[in-house]
Amino acid sequence: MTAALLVATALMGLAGTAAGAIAPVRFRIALSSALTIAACALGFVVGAEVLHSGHAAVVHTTTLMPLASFSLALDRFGALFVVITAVVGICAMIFRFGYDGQGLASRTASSILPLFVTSLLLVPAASNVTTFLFLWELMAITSLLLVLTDHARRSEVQVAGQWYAVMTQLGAAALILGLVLLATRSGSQSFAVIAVRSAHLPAWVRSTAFVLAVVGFGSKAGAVPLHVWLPRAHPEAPGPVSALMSAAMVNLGVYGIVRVGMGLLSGGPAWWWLLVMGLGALSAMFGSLHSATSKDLKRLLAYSTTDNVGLMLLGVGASGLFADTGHRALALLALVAALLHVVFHAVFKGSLFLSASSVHQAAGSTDLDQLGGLLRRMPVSGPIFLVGGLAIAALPPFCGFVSEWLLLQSMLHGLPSGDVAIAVAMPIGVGVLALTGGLTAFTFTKAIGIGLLGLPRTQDAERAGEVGRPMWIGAGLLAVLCLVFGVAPFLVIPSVVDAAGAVPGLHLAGALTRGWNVALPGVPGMLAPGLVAIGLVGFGGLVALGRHLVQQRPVRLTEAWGCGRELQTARMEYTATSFGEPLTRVFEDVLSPARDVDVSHLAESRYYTEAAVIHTTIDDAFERRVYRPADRMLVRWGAVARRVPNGSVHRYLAFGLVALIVVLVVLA
Amino acid sequence: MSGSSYFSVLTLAAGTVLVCAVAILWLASIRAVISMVAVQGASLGLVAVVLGVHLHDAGLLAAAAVVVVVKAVVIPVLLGRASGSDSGSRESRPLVNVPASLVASAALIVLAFVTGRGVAHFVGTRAGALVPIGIATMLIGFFVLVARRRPTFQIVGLLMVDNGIALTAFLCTAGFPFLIELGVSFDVLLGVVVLMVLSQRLRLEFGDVDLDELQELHD
Amino acid sequence: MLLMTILVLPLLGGTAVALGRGRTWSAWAAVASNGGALALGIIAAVRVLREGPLSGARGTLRADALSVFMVIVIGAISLLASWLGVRTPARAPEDGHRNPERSAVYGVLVQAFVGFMILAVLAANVGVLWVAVEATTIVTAFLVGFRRTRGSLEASWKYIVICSVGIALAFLGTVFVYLAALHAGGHSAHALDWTSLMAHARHFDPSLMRLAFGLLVLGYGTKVGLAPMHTWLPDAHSQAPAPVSALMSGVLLTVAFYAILRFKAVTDVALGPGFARTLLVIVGLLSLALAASLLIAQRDYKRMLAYSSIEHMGLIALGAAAGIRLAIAAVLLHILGHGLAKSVLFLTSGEILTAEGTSRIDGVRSLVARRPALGGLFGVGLVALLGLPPFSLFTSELVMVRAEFEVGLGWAAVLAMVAMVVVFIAVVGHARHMLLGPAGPPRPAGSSGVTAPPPRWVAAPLIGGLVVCGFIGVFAWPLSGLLTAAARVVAT
Amino acid sequence: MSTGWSITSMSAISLLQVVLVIVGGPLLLGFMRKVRCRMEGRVGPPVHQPLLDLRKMAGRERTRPEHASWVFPLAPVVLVATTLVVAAVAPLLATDPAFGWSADLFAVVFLLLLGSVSLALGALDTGTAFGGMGASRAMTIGALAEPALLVAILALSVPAHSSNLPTIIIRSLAHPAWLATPERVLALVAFVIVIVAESGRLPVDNPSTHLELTMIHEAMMLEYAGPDLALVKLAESMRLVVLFTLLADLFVPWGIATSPGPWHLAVALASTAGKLVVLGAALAVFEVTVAKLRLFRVPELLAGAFVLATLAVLSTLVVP
Repeated sequence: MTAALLVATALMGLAGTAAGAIAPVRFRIALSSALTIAACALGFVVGAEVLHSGHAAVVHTTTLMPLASFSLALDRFGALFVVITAVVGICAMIFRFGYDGQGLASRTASSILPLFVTSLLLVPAASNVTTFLFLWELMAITSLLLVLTDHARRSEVQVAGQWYAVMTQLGAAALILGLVLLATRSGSQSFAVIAVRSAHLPAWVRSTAFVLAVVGFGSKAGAVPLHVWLPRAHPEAPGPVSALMSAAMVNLGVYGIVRVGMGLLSGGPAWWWLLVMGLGALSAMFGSLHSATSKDLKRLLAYSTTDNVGLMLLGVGASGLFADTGHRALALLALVAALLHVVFHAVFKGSLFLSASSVHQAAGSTDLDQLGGLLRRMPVSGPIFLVGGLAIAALPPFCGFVSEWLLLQSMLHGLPSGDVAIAVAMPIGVGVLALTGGLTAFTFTKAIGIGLLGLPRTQDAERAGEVGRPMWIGAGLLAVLCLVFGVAPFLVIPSVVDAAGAVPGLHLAGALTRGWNVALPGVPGMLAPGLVAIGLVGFGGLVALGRHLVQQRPVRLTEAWGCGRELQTARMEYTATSFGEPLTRVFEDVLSPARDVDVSHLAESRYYTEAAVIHTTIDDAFERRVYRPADRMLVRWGAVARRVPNGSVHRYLAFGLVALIVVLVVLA
Repeated sequence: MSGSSYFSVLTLAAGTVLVCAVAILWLASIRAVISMVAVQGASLGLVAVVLGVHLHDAGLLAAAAVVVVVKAVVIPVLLGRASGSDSGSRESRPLVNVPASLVASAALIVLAFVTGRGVAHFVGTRAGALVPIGIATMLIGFFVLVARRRPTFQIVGLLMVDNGIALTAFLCTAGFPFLIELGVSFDVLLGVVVLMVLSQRLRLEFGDVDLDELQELHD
Repeated sequence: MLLMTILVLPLLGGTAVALGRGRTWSAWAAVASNGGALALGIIAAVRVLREGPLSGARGTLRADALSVFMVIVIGAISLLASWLGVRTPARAPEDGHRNPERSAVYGVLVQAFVGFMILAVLAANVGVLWVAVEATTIVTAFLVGFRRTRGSLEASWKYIVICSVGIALAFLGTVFVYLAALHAGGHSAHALDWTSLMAHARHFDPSLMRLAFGLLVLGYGTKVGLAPMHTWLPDAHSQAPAPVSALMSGVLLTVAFYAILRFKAVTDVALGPGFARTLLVIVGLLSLALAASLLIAQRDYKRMLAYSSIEHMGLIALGAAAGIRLAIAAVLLHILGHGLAKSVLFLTSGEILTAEGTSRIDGVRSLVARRPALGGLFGVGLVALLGLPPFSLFTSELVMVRAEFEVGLGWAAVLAMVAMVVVFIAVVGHARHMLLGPAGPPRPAGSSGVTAPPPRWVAAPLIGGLVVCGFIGVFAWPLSGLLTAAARVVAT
Repeated sequence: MSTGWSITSMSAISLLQVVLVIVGGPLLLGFMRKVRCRMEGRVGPPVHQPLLDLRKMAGRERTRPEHASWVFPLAPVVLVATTLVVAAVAPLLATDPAFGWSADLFAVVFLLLLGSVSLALGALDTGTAFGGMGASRAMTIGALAEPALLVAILALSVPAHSSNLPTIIIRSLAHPAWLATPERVLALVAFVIVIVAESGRLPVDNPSTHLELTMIHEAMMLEYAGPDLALVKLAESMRLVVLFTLLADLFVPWGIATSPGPWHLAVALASTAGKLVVLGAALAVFEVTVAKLRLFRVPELLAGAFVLATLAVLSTLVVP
């Protein structure tokens, strides 16, 4: 039954592709989106059913994949990811009905988008190496093509596409090597068989495979230092695509690390997981710092994706570390926290990216310094972004709060275990979590405050209006989920526990929810997000009522006072750059910002300044220190190599003569 | 033919092939080189004839006839005609000058004798002992290809490689089945013809060229 | 009879061209004859799978699964190339208008080229194989120089000199194999038949076989485009008319590799698998390293495609080095996939060259926006060539890596992967400049003539080629039986 | 949870705590101002002056900058509400107020952060340069204070195996020896620094300044008037009380009511008042003696707090 539905999901997605390719222009978007939504809905049903029943959906055929076989087996763990993708996919596709920007309406994009969604849906179901890599690479190439959709209008898109292509191929190469090594050493391509036999493999094989998998999946997840493509590609992709990439695709990187590290290899030594935690910590700090200092809305969101992936990896690493030291319940707790963060991240990042695209469409820019005052002009999309921003900043009563709390709890409870690695790793983990938490609050205060509040900074922003209904419905659904999951996390936590329980060797004695509340088994006290929400609304209502009662005169609209400025204009407003300036200064050594000051003088005297413009640009340190030098080395090598074949037939023949002499000398 | 006279004739013929090769390396005038090619082809034919007579192999005799016709007559004539207009021209500035070329050819001959010993030993016949001569001719031909600039010299170098290999083949295996031998000779002939046509075309379109001026195509 | 027909059909097409003096209908007749060869190849494949090897022309021709597979590859790609070639002669720059005589020469040569390639793979005898491969050199030399520009003459000269030397070395190798076969008791008339070679290979002298195989790899490797004798390849491929480049890159290289594959089987029986493996790994890695290095700073898109061929030949050599059945099946799939993708790319690049008037990478900009059909085809072709799904090169590369790991060549696979990543980086960089960007104002009128999109009948076979390439990458059924059967012929 | 608490008594405690915080906050501020004035040799306004100020402000007209959205008027409400939620559920007077089981230290931190964010958003909504400046600085300091705070909490939670506030307090009452452990002392210092920073006191921020370029908190409330301003000011003082009380209860828990009954509560009320007076006086004295730090020295202070808190965590592991 579920197997048939899984096949139907794939076929529906392919039908969407076909529709995008051949349907007449008038129906193209509607038809391909509708079919994609149907595919997502089917995927949702399969995933939910598998999560509920625990029976894997298995499809196996040798008709596909020459010289190998095509095989899907969706277990509970994978099903969670399918469900996430399905939800994000549905919302993104609804959004797309109203979205007309960035060339997403073209025939190419319309046919590739359903294929991308389908591959996203199927990757977690793949159950042999060839199938997995096929779907994985299909996902990579389709997403690459979608990133490039708008190449004709903006050159940044090309650059972004190139970075993405290269980084994803680096990752894919590592992944291919790692998985193939594992498969050949275990004598089977099937994940199930590998999982059984991998325990008997030599340690170096296991470790090599794991490290390669971490590199491969890490690059897809956008973990530092493999993240460089992400802050370029995610912003340049059309809205629904960037939402899918940030909210669904990066998840699969986390999926892969867990699948390989805990599933296929059934866990490993502490250093594996310290590596994962290290990557996570680095990603979280680096990502949150850059997102705090970015001034482009979508770039900010992209860096924040790196940040959140870092948190997920912290959880995953902690889980592996606990499992290695025999703390299975804690391991499950940490994994649940990580997976819950995956779910919630999908929800809030999806709504943020979609509503950021709404902003883009309405105000013509995503540069925060070109926006402002949009909350009043976009009465629905504005609040959607606001909700997403509060959720990602882990503020109650929204969902990010719950997963961060669980993550903190898992680290807190791991501390007394007496293991040195844990004792060192956990406080650092908490510190990182806390720092990124604070920075995220900073970031989204900036994003909301500069982008949506205050005065519009440009005429385009001034004229912005609410976007079409499908767009805010798509983004709004996710925003509603932010609130629902934040108030009633018991709706998702049991499913996430089930999903995490599918990873071998982890189990939890007792449930993680008690009524509406989140509680750890055997630990007093719990988190009552519902209660917090009620308290906030109740007290807030009372306060507002009280304010109304003591002062019933209507609110007077005034010119802002601003310590006595006569006229408030947008030019006086704080910009995103200035908002981030204190932080940039604090972390100057890490960010090493470049400042350019352009001063133009009055014609009459150069002692009087006409205008001064300060540009602050912050490069990615890894890009500058690692990737660009590597690229330069490659180019230099290419230039050297180019000189060897100089076009002379004599030289070419001399190569042959030398080769012949070598053959004669060595072989005769 | 008695055993010893058979062998001395064979040695003489094979030796002539090699000597022609060295001579080609020495000479600069294209006309002289073409006549050396003819001599070399004839010697090669002689090797085949001697072997054919010795082994009573009619196929080998027929092959010998083909070789003589193609390599000693047709190709030199064609070469001569093709380079008629510049038959007086010389390889004036070889990439490797004549003394160095001769030293190199000595080294190549030594190399051939060292590396060919195994094959010669394996063949086991007295003719087989001459296999290194064939390999040496081939190597020198290859060297001509590398070291000489004129188009005609490259054609000649190619022919020498071919003659060396053919000599080796005769000495090792008493030749291939006749049909294949025919095909091989025909291919060689065609190849040379194509090269000559090309060199003519080059001359027509771009005037008198040295091959190392052809460096327009590179990365 | 069937084999004879397959062999003769393209030549009939050539005759038609000659009789029709290169008129359009005769060019289409040649296309049809190549299509017929493909169809008959498929029929032969079905029969071979059902009845075992076929033979024809009194034992001169012999077709086992490997041969018919190669016939199918040749048929498919010659169909594509001759289809697009229908209007090639008219495009020779110095003519301007259709020159019937030259059209006829062109058509006849192409058909002869195809015929010799079919002869090479159907030949029962090693000597005939050699003659056929050498003949392709001669025939294509004219085709490479067909445009009569300085560049094309230069390329053609290099091509014929280097390949003739190389193929001569292969002949020396063949002589040594013959010598070994005679000493092992083969009868001189049939000692060079594949069947006889395989049967007696166990008794071949090992040291002689080592030398012979070394020379064969060096010699046939020249035609394959394996380092260090690959040097003719970029020049010839970039100068030949597009359909000829497509044929050369798509099949000629792999027909030569077919010879290496056959001799490898013989060598493996005589020496065990280690020797041939070592040799092929060396040349394979060398070719990969070279292609990767020279692609980085490449400035000409046709040369870029040519170096990519060298890269793929290196991959194939590595796959063949692994040698197990899985690996050989993957190698064969790769041969077909690469042939399709590369010929489509060369044909498309020919169209681009005609439209843009330059083959320099920096002379072509914003192709997707300005010429969606050409840009799209080129882009999708590159995606296929870079080994991304759903195209079959992905599957075959993956399987080759698997096989390499299985026989302990994992280290080579790792190095190959590094080279492939470099190639990817380089090609993506070049492709980005060519394909992406704004349409901008139309170019000044002087730069090139044609601006109209290619007609449907030109685009259709190109799209078809890519679709087939994708199809065989996803679906197993039409090919996997043939692939395994063919792999069984040369793999232990 | 210990038994013997009835729903009514728990609710009563919560209510009492809320009232204490609402009334105590302004009084604490007034007291501190008095102490400062005395030390500076001035008489100063009466202790209940802040309450009078609030009443006066409540009677004024509400204004709103014309460009502002609904975020501007909502911000003070959220700010106060978050503080009230904390006041209601946190064990300030007794270990078991209503819903005390939900009083998680991490949750408290995130709730207070919500309040800070909403105030910052309200400030940004005005569109003035000062609003942006204040919000930027406050959020920078908040972002840097958070790691120190959370790690300090971790240090306190580890021995108790829980981050639940009542549990921590009850367990430390049961093990008085914990209180003098090095990690407590270290965590205490970190806590104090963070509280000073978060509540905008010297040396991080000067609550009485209106010197344009040094303002942080004051800059954010520039545009508020009337009852809105009253709410913001009230919330500020309430947060100070809540934080002080929590600090006192976590580090010196004696006096907190562990069982129901008016007597216990009376003792708790008195002891809490005493602790607040001591803390308030100490802070006031401290404020008189130090000068405000440059803004860009503040991170150093907070980094120091973070290091102390980390040391605290590590020492929980070293000292069993």
